[in-house]
Amino acid sequence: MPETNGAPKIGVYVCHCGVNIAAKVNIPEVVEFARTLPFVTVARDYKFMCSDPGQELIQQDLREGRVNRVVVASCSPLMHEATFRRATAEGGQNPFFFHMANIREHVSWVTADEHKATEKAKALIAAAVRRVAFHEPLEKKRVPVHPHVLIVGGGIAGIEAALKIAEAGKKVYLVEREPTIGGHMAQFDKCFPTLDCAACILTPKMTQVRAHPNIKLLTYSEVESVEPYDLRNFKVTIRRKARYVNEDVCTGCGLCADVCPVTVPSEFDEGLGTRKAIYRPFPQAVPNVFTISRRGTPPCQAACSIHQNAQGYITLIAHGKFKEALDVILRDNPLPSICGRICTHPCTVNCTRGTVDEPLNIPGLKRFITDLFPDYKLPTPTKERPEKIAIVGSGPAGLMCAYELRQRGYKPVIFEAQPVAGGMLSVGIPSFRLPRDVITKEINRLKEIGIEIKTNTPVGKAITLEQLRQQYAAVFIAIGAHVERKLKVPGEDLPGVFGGIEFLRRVNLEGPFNLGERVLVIGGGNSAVDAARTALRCGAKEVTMVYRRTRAEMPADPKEIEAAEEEGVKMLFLAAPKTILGNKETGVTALECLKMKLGAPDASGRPAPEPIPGSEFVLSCDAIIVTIGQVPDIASLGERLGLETTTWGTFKVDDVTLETNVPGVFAGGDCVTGPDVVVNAMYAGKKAAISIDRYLNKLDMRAGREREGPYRTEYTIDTSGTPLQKQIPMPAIELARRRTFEEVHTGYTKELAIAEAKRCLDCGICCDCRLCATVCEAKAINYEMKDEIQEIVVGSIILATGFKLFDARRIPRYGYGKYPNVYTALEVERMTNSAGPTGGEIRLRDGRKPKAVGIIHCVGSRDRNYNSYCSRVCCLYSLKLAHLIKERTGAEVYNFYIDMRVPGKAYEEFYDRMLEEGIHFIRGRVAEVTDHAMTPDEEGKLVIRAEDTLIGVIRRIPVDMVVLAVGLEPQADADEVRRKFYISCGSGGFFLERHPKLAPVQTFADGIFIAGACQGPKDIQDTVAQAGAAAAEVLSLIDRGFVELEPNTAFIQEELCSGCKTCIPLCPFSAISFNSDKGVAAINEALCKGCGTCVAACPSGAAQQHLFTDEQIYQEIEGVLSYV
Amino acid sequence: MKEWQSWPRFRYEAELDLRFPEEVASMPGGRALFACIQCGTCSGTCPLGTYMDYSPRKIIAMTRAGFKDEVLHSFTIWLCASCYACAVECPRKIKITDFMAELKQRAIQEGVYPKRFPVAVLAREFFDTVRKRGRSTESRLVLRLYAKTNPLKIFNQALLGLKLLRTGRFSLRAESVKNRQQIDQLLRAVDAVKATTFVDRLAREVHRGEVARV
Amino acid sequence: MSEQWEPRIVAFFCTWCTYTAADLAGISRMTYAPNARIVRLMCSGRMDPQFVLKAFADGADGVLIGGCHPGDCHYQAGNYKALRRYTLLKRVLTEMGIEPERVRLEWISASEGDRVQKVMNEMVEQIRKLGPLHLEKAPRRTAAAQEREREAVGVSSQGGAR
Amino acid sequence: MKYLYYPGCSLKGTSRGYEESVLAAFEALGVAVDELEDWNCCGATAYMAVDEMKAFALAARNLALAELQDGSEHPTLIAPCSGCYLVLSKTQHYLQEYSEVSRMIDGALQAARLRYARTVHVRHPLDILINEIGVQEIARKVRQPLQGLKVASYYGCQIVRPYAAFDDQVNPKTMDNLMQALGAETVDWPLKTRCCGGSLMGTLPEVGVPLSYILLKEALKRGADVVATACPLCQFNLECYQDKMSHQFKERIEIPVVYFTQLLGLALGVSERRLGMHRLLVPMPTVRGGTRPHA
Repeated sequence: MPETNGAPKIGVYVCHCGVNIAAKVNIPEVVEFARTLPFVTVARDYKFMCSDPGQELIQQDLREGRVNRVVVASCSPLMHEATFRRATAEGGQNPFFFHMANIREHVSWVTADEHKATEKAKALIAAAVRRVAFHEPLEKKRVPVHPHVLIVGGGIAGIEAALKIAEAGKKVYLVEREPTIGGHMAQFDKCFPTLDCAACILTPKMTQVRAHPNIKLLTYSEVESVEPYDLRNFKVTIRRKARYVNEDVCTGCGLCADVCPVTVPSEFDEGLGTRKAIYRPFPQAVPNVFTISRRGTPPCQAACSIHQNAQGYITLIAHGKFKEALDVILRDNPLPSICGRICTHPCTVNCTRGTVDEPLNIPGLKRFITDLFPDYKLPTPTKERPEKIAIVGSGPAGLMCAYELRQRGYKPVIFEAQPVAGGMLSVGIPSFRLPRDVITKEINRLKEIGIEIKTNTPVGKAITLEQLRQQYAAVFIAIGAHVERKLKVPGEDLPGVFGGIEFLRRVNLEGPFNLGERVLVIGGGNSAVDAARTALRCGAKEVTMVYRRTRAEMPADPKEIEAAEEEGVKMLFLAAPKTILGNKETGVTALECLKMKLGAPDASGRPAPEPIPGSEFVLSCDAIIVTIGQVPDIASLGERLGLETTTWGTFKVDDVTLETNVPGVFAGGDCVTGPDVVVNAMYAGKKAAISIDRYLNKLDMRAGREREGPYRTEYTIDTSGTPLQKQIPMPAIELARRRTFEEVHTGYTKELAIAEAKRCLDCGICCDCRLCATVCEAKAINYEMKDEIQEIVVGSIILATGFKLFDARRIPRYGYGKYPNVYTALEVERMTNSAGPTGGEIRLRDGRKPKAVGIIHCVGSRDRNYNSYCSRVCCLYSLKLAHLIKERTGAEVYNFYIDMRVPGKAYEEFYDRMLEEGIHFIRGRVAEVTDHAMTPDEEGKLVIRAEDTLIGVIRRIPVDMVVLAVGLEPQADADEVRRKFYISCGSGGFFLERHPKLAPVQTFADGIFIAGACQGPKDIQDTVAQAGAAAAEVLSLIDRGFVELEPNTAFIQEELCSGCKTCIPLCPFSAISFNSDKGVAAINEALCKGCGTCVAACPSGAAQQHLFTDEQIYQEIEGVLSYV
Repeated sequence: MKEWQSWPRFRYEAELDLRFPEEVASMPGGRALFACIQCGTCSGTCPLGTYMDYSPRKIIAMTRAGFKDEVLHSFTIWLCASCYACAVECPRKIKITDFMAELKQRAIQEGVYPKRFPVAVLAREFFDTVRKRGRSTESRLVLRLYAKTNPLKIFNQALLGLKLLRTGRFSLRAESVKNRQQIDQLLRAVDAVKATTFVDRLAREVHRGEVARV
Repeated sequence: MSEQWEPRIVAFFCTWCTYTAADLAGISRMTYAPNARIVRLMCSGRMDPQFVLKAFADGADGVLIGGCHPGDCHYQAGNYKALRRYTLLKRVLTEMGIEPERVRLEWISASEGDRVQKVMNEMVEQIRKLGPLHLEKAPRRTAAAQEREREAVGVSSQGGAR
Repeated sequence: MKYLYYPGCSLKGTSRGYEESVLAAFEALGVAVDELEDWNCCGATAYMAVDEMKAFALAARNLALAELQDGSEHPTLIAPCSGCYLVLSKTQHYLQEYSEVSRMIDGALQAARLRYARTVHVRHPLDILINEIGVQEIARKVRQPLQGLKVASYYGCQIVRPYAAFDDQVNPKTMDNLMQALGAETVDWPLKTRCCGGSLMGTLPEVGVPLSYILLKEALKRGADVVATACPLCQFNLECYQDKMSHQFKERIEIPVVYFTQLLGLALGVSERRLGMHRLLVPMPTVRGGTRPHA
């Protein structure tokens, strides 16, 4: 039984609200009706109940005991509930013995019929009367307001509010996502209507913000989350994005930007100018420090198994910084002149440019650098360690491992069975692709930094694995895969049948020999292509490759296949060898083949070739080279320490560490993976070196190694509008000369290399060349910087996140993005600025001065296809630009408007002035901007077509420049942001204020305020005024020090609770716990926010909500339905 | 050119039909008419705007104001080629093309279409053929159009006709659906529901040969 | 039913979104059918299915429930809870022989005054189509309810204070 | 995927070449199409002007027949004529949007013992080519690339406005992409969706002829060798009145105006005869055998 204040004596007070209610609702009838309701002792009406005399009516009735509960039928409770509760309290009753019936917003303003409005009002009053009889006295809880303030957005609104609050002695955090504060206003040249310089009035405020002891400025930062700290205050998590420049150390000298090779369009100059990857948006930026734009590892580098920084050296080549490019290359790769020639270049395969026209020739550029500096040196180790490490095999895996270990100070020793080092590089790749001296030089460089290579030293014969394991700190086995796979067809052992690798090894080590006139090469891989091209160079007249699938399935590099065909190699697809014909004396004479067809995909994902029965045919030939794959020669190692192998005849190793089942023994490269490409062997060598280093230092070998191999970049690049320019072919010797072992490609010249490098799209923006770090005297640059998370507690938040401009590309009729001389207003604004991209000159793209300019109003505004609202500032800024254009160029300026909207102090006068300056005003929305000329004087111009609605004719006006007065839109992430801050967006997508007139900077979330254009389009004047208003709201909150909370929390009637726990998981604020002593649920009122979800779910009715008990709502339902 | 004296000095409100805008707006989606802000995009976009006596913008303004006579007598509505350029550009999403079609229908209903304007004749000839046969045959349609408007014009186009005949593009065989009865049932049903009589009036006029009088 | 039958609708609106939207509809003077009576709740999560049954029992022909859009709930997820109960409720109503179309759940944000207008009008049309709700035992106002009411305020049926 | 094909009256008359080339090109691409049985006039723009509701009824009969004939869940009806495409699409739209139209048409259909369940998807051949078959697939099947041919792609008004969703309404690109896939060059021509004059050419030639003239003059100025169209009326207006334009504007206007499907067929290696090329009044210079127009 609720505590009551005696038998209910209810007073009903019906408000006329002037005529707002009285004009629709028959008030005397309603009052008469109210008198008939149970417990109603008094029913009155008054013109304005919210006025002092109105409130006095209530208080008097209360004081004089006529009434002990109050119902006011007037406007929305969201408007005046607080007012009348206060009146009830002042009349001597608990303020919650009050209820309101909303007969204005919900009745008189929305109902056409007077009778029906009156009936509806009666129903709502009846409900309120029944409900208030069940009200109980409640106490409001006070919660302290934390005195710190968060302001989000550092435009003029945020700056103004921050300064106001800081001046009052309160602590402010100002968070801005860009590297500087200033917002859009910093981009403006002049401000209407006074035409004063924007920078002159803004920059002093910006520096004040920086200098103010009460303002903590967090630029390049974003609010990650806002959570309740307690019932009223907020815990805010802020991400401080890594700017890769230490803000406290950077002096803003700008030397870094001078050397930075990456140029990108400047956001601050709206893309009309450029900036560097390390940049400061504009010279007066606050804080005056630099930031590096890093989008992340570019796709080329990510795809590379050893993560060679391709974008870095490409960018440097494009700028002619060749020596620096070499340094970048050598950072990751000790074999660049080899990779530059024969790498299968996953970088190029994944190059973003490939989606536009053709990818860059990345290895070709690397080769260019290594050719340019034939005597470059590898970096020498900076420390020495005593441990010696044995490496079996001197192929790319072994060499890479040795290099990586040497750089860490170890002393690697390589054991090589062959007379030359290099493994498959030396024996398996023909010299016309990879000249021998290139390999020799690379190996000598490795020797120079202290790597020992013992050739002619087969492990298993000259020394055993066991001995290596005992004598060395660790062992890395990288013996490659050199044993030829057999066709397993009759006649394979006839003279004149060669294994591909056997053939290549013989030519490489002993020189070319005669094979006969007609040679067949069986297989479709890179080695098969190499063998075919080598066979040609051995004097064969006709070389045919026989492959059992089709060109599309050939694993060889398409460029290599193309080169082979160019040289005269023939291709025979869908044919598989059946029998090799010939005898011991004649040797091989012919090959019998079967025709194949493609079937369902096999395990490799390629269609499986299926033989066509009875389709045999014979190819005559003098020699056959079988190149269908290789396996490791594990047997050559002799005893194997019990190393485990797979059914494929390869070593079994741990995928992450490359360690074998024997501790301290690692294996990698082709002997683990089967035949694979060079860069993957190098990757294995590097991986093994990292593992060995960790093994010897007794560190976790597995931790943090996810990104060692190739991966795909997460981001995508917008390549739209990139002009097409195909890959520059690398010069090669003429075809006729391709019968010797002379290297086919001669490499790029400087000019060609620069031109090719300039095709790079700068995917990662910063190319990680690190030149900036070399010039920074303050040592402010830190590439390892990571985003930081900071948590703060605040009591109030002001959102001043501003706007974004309408994207004019969305209206193709206006030709933005198609015709170069169609500009947005902000672009022209930047041009008019003397610090802007044109130094204050208004110029067409080709540098000419415009003679006629058309300004099109309402672009994207007042248009139901885009934004139906008026953007409010465009008319005025168009007038301003019209004036500036006319002043600077003397051009005829035409304004095309729908309606001129210039309300505001001194705005109409500004319009008058423009009219008098002779600017043309044409009332009519532009239909089209076109380069379709219909008369000679329209040739070469942009023609604006519009109806001049005041004259009533359709006009075609040729102009040189079109300026689009684009409207203002909510920020792209406005919806995400407003969710984060628990507020709403209005119909245009701007943040919604609590009341359009009376609470323009408040929101429905307590303690969160909005200011400036994030609330709706507005000019600087109104923005500053709102910022002040928001600051005042915040200060009044802080100075009062507390807020009172609506006592609508939930509570448990313990005697009814069955302990079913249904409510506990429903509470979003974890306010409900289970009291196991009593076996009932318990609600922590300090956490309850009063949604009532638990109440609705409680099966026994034990959970109830103050102000919204089941009974109160039942009464309200009965009330609205029982009468009328 | 009209004599200047004949220009009316005032348009008296009493001469206007204030129900007209509401009637026109009763077409599907027609309420958008009242959203017009007279920006002139439609007129500027219209490829035929320069040939019109009133621009599409004016037609909308005049409809809203109740200038029924002027609107229904205007050439503008007959010049609309239904290219929909205005409709997709209209910032108020007014279906201007459909609005013009509505005005054409009303003009025919009121019998105020310009008699020498073959646009209306073509529409009606077309209507007639399809009603009877379910399909139209362009060649016959064209011949009937000329026969009913300006028989002499045929000679202007004789050469073109010959060329078309030679290339097999001018077949005089009348196309028809098989199930003519179904077409009849279908169109009758619309008539029955719609309970509009203008089609009959039209049929009568065609019958009386009124349209042939140029 | 008399020929002047008008659908009677009870609308339960959450205070943060839909109730505010209804206020906005008023401020914007959007007229709509007057049949619905709005009961304000803090959250659509407070919506107890019993309220709906109670409304039908007391003579409502339709019930409208309004909450914030998914993801917008002032209390994080009350509207999802409402949705879950609503789905169940419709099943229960079907079993009771009440057309489930008599209940409608709508997400209307604080800025969508026009949606309030549209939904209110649609709802009235919908109920008009369905006709009045005839519950076999649908007492306008039960004696028990009257008794309960008096007891709760501490007044006996004889009218004297307890 | 099998498609239903709605020819419409024009494709059986003045624009027989369009029908011939659509069918031949689809066949060359291995796409099966069946003509809608006993189709009737779509309702046409001219009919709309006299009685919109009857136009909807006529269109709805075709849609209902399509459901009957196809039987699949969502029959696709290909309408090559812009006018038919527009009217059929518009009918779909009105049946969805406006209940009064929907009610009336259902009633009329019922009287004719028909029923339409709103399942048909009306599409233009260009839409099918680009979005179903794909330019890459088409490029792969090209046997005679239109090397060196400069095409002005003319979309006209009604295939991109206002109900089509397969391309931009102001600056469509699908036909240009198709032409490029065939090896042709496309000219940048700002008038590609501007009205050719439509039926005004017949009724008010003093208005129609200048409209078509503006289009062709600009196409010639921008170096086009040929105009590709997707509409019977556009093709007729732009081709058949060239003599008249030349006479009226004292300027030689001569440029072949073909259906885009004719160019597609040529590139796919279909014979000129099967594509109806012999029906052109302004013949197309041969692109076969290395002879290039204007070369």
